[in-house]
Amino acid sequence: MARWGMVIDLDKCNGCQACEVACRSENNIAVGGPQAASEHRTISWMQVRAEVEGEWPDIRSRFVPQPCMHCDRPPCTLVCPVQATSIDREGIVNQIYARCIGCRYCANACPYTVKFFNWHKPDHPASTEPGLNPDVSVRPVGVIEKCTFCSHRLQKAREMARVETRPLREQDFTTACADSCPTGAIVFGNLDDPTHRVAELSRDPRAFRLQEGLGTEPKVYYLSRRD
Amino acid sequence: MAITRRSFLVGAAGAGIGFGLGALSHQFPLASPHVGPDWAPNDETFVASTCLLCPAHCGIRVRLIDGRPVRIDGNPLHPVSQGGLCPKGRAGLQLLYHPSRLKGPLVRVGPPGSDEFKPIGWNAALDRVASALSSASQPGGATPVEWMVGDVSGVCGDLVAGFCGVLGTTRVSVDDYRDGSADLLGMCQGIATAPAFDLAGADMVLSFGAALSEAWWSPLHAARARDAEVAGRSARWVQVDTRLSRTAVGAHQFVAIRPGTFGALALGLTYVIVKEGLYDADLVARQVAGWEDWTGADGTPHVGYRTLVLRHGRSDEVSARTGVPVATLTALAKQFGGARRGVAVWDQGVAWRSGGMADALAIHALNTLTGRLGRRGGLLVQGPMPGLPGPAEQKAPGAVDLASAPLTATSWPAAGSDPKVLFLYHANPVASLPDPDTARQALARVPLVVSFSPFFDESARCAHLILPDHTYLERWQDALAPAAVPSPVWGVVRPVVKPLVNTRATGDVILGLATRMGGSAAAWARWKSVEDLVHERGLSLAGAGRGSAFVDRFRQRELGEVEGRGWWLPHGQKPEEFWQTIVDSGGWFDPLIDYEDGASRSQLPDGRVWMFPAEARARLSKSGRALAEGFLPIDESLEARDGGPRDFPLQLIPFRVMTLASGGTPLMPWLLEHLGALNGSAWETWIEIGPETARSEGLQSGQRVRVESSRGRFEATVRVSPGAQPGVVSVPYGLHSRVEGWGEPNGANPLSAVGRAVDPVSGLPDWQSTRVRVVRI
Amino acid sequence: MTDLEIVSTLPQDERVLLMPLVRTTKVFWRWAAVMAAVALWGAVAYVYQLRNGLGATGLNTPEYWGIYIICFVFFIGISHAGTLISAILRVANAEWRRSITRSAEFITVLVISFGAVQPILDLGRPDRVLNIFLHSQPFSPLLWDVLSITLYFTASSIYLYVPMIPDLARIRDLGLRPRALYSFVAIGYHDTPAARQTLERIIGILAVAVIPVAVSVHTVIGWIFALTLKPMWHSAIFGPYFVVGAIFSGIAALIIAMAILRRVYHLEAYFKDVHFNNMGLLLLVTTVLWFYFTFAEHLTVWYGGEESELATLYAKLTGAFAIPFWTMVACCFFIPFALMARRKTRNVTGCVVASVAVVIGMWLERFNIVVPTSLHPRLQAATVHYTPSWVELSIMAGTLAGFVLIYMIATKFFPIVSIWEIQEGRELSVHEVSERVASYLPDDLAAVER
Amino acid sequence: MNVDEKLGPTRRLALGALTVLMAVAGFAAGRVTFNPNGAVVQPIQFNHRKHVKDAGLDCSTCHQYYADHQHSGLPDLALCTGCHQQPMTKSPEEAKLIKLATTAAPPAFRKLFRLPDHAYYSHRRHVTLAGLPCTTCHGAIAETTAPPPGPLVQVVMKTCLDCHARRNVPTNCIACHR
Repeated sequence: MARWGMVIDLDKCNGCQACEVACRSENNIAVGGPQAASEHRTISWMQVRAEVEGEWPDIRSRFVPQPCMHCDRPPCTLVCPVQATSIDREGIVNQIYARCIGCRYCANACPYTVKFFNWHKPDHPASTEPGLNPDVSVRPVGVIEKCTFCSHRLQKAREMARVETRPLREQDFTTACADSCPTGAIVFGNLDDPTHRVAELSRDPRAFRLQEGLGTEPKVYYLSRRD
Repeated sequence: MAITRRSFLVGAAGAGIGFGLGALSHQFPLASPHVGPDWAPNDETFVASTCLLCPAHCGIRVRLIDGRPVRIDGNPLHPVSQGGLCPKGRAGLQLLYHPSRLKGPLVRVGPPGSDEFKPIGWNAALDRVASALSSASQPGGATPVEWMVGDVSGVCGDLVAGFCGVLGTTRVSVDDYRDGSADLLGMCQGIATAPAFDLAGADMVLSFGAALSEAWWSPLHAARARDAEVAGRSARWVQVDTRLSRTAVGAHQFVAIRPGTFGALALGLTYVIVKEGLYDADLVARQVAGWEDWTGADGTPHVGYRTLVLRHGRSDEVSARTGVPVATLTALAKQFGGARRGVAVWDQGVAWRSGGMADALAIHALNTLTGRLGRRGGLLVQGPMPGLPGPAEQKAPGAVDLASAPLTATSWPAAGSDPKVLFLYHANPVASLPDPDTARQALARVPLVVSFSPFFDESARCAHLILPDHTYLERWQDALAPAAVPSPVWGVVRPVVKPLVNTRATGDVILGLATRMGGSAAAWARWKSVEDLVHERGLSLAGAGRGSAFVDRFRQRELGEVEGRGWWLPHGQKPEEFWQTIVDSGGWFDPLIDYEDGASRSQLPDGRVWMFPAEARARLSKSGRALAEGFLPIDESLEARDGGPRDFPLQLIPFRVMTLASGGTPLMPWLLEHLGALNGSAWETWIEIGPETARSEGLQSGQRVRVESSRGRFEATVRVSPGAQPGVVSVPYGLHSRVEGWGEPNGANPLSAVGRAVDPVSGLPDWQSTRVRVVRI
Repeated sequence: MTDLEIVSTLPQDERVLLMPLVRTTKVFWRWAAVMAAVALWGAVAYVYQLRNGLGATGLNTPEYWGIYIICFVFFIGISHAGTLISAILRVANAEWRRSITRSAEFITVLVISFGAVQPILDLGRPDRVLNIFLHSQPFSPLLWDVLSITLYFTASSIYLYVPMIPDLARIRDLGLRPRALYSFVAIGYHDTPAARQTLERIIGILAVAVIPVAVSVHTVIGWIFALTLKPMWHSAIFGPYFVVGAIFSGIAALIIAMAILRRVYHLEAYFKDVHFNNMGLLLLVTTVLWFYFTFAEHLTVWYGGEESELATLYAKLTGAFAIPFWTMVACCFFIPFALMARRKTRNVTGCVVASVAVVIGMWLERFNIVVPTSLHPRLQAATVHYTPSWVELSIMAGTLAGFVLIYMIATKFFPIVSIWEIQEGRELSVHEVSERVASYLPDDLAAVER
Repeated sequence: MNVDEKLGPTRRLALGALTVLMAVAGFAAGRVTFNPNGAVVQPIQFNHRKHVKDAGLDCSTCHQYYADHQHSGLPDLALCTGCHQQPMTKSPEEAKLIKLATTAAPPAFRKLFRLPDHAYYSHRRHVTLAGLPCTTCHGAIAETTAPPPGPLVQVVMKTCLDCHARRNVPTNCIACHR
């Protein structure tokens, strides 16, 4: 059984935000616009956050791209009253938009602030509809949405592998952000398969996870020479 | 039970209310789930093309579902971008599907200043332009036709240039990204092109404010190079900058420096290198002129750069001027001097300033002194492209050269008589000039303004005719890699989707106009279409006997080795097959160029490289600025010029953001949602100030302010950032234009405070010498 | 004979206590109109929110919960006024309870429904609310909450209704209008000693049973917060803390209701100074308890010194939320403590002032629990603010007005003071109490030895 | 109020119940009448039985994508005219078809068995890989002589889950939800 995970090399990330835009394009994330931005309601499943330390001129900083951590012990799934979010056998924390009642309890329970709520009806102007990815549904108003590790790609890849009667290979399934990273900072794969790069990188001495002390066991690892 | 009148009425009322509620229930967005009305086979295909959203011209691979583009990825075969793509390239879809795209050509019906347009047929529109061009051309005199061009890449630039030749006009202004490096190379090395920094081959990159990760010539080239290993270890990148930019965050070391003192720092570094003897004295003696004192042909003694460095580059003085501690300065100089393959890089951040050319010369001298010219990991010159046939190939004497046309922002409208016809191609002067009213008035004076904008932008509103261009995803073109990339790359831009609306490629419009005008013009326009022209160029590459269609990286290395031994393997037997391979893979490139043959070091007659060459000295001494010993710039007090620190206590530094550079961004909401990675700004123009400045000026993050200079003002939102230098206001440039209809940013044009100042020495804009004050609104 | 004439001829207890059912003043209509208008406006605001999504609120990322959840916790807290207090007093045989239990129980039943509706107002998809039952997820505290509130509502309703039956039967027998209503709700009760005995036994069982249910309700609400990993929510103290806070605000709400009823229905003879004095003492005890819990909550956070917890704590103590925080401390502790600790100020006015302060303070307490923590997530710079929108404020005003309106209407149909219990008090209790008090006193040793 | 007096409690209750009933019926009627996704009306009264049972055509003749796509596909009228270029019968529907097919924008057949957007279903996975017969989800569509206004088999989530459980196929939310 696969355990999908991600490794993000912060020493390589230069904050270009290609992953954010690739994710928007892949997952039909609606444009919030200036109004939503001023109200802090922009939805972005992948967020490049900057950590700045020190004072001018002795200042340093790094970019931390943050998708959903897909915790092995996700605090969000436990609190959902309607099973709209759960962790599946391969470790992907999903969100079923048709089930969600929009109570936002999961968003509050998430220590990483990576669950997003559709405060308004997601706006996709009619002329942009042909550009929507048909593999991902357009969310209705009033539900939570989040990074799914591009699980629609997994569905297609697995189907393709079965059509070709072969096992699923490492390159068959990757996320849009990992695909798009120009510096190759984001690597995606099966953490339990020693032949996958993520498995090796997640054991790198530079590896750490966000808020490790909370015991959520995230499956997104970060690499950094800095502590 | 009998139905009484009462029970009937009550029941009917209940039913009526229920019916109403039931009907109304669909009005709420919470109604039943959306069901797709249709089915589609959802067939997935991929098409390779080239991104035209900035001069980097990265390879793209468009994912199509049933022929509709749904995602843009990088083309993994592209030799420069190697499958990478910046966020802007990915957002190109939004340009294609933008709800406010013009649906077809429009003609003005209302009076000037009004926005009243009505649709017009293509033929009628072209007839009108052709007849205006014919009647405007007067025998003997130059045709009073003017072009304003925002994108001169490839065949479209050549078509404009060629058409100008046909029309006999030289009035062309180009809104491009010149940073003065080509000028500098011409003076120092006799090479008429911008340098190609071999970042991937360098073990130390010392960047003087160059926005390598943001708005450099090819940010992807730089991004790949930063993580490349050189001689078994990763290269060291040092960013010297006036603010903690994204490039600075990504560099291994960030050196903070006061604005406008890059040249002084270069001088200081040279001083330490000379004192420590870390330069190649033998090489300098053989190849470099102007280093030691010398006597001119007329017998006048000249001070050499070495003497100047020793006199003016003392570490304590430089440290005091630049704000870089002596220890950092010394360590940096030792690292750079000791690096085997170090290279000093700069861009507009240095050049677009009064005195910028002298700074650039001082930085360039670092490369010269350490023998980095024409060496791997140093300063190369892009290998030559095989000659490409095209509309501009036979240049008439005195014909226009787009490469030397000045920047629109500073010199338009030109003094003198107004043209009779003005073409706006990828240009929006009303939004991009410091003063929109001047631009509007200038446009109003022209009898026929033709805009090729696919959007109803500020300048298109002032035009008489709008002949909307295709987006780059719908048309044919070709695109060369920028000069900053060492190897020549010819990318094919091809329609990945049939035009969505009734637009027409501007290249085809130009050919159509020339045909309509008849005579020599019609003879010049011998191609059926731009596609025909690109095809012809592709076929000529098949005959060049070198290079290859894009191939994967293993094959690239293999080809390089094969070609190195003098072999060339064409793709396919016939030129058409070769062309087809180029189209399918995305373009043509030549992996093997011999850079170390000396041609990229100097092409001057004496084969030497000049430090502070005579022409530069002459230009500097004529500039009227205070200079030390004839040409070394002295840090002028800007305060004195702008009324002193009392009125304008802060210095303004406009900077470029990857997604904002080169315009178009306001049309791509995906990018506006993620504008400032460092401070989370979105959808608005912001100013960055340090906590210290915020305290002294009484400002807080999120406040709206007006930034005022002696020349003008703009409005922005304050972002207090620890990465901003005390006393400096940094502002992103490029969010000034807007098109109504989908997500309108709260943008401002910082140029309105900068004005149209030009550095008299380089002719480049002076953006970094503006003093401002910040007023809360 | 009109209803008014019937009631006017009755003996004192029945005359005074049934008068509101038959005589309605202009002032009542005026207030009812105002409350109805506000409630209607709240309904309009909710329709607006339905059409526009929760974007009509001032909520954002990460401020996912705001006014609705604050009001939810607040209203459910107020609901502890009735059933819990009345049950405790009944179980403790506090004789002074007789005139106040009914009004308290009404508060419970009405406010709990207005409280329970708040999370539904807060849902992004209220049309899918039944999913909670169709696809329940047993680990979700929200599910426990729905269950315990439903149980509490049911129990409280029964607990309100059963002791009201003798009064309803009396009204039916008097023939007051609407007769159908009274004959329906009186379920054929006839006040015989046997019936009365059965009734009292049922009340006794209910009073004991309802106490753990009431405690569970607010414990679970506390757990909704405490079972997340959020700074200053993740705290073991939240269960008991919320229960104490609920009783605290409930007592305050009850005092206010008593004072208003006393004034508008001229019930000075039934809500006497001793009632206010006793309620004031209860308020004093809960004030001190509240302070103890609040202190314990904040001390542990400060002492633990965890980074994100401290950020939230200091936002409350000295930062952006200092004003609501210290207002809360003043309203919940200093004002009620100062007023209730002195016999002199433990009068009607003093109690009302203290109670109004406590109700405001307890609303602010819910605000201080929900908002500062939401705005200080573990990962993200805290530059976000929360300003409730007109929709949220309208709906809050609307629910409050709706509650007051329905309470007002309830006083027009049901006696707000238990008539039979008062009568029983007059007839039996004086004797019973003196016997009981005698049983507390030390026995005569000589008699025992002999 | 004399009427008040006349109505006994039973009748009053009956009246109330009637009103509620009428209101519920009215609500349902209102929802159905104004439903944006109403009954499916096809341009041609296509006779499945005649084509499948009598003419022996394979499903893939018209639903050409079912073997290797998500959707099974619907024929456009141009496909029909492949056989029906000239009238083969005297059927008025056929005449209508030939007339419609020659118009500038011929109308298309509409999807009858529709899934909401948030459900992912692949015919390839179910038909080709798992070998399900069409009738499992589409019922006796092949027996119909005219297009039904609604699906013959109501496929809801429970239908899918039950089928998966019967066949011992894992049920994973994101295998079908997207």
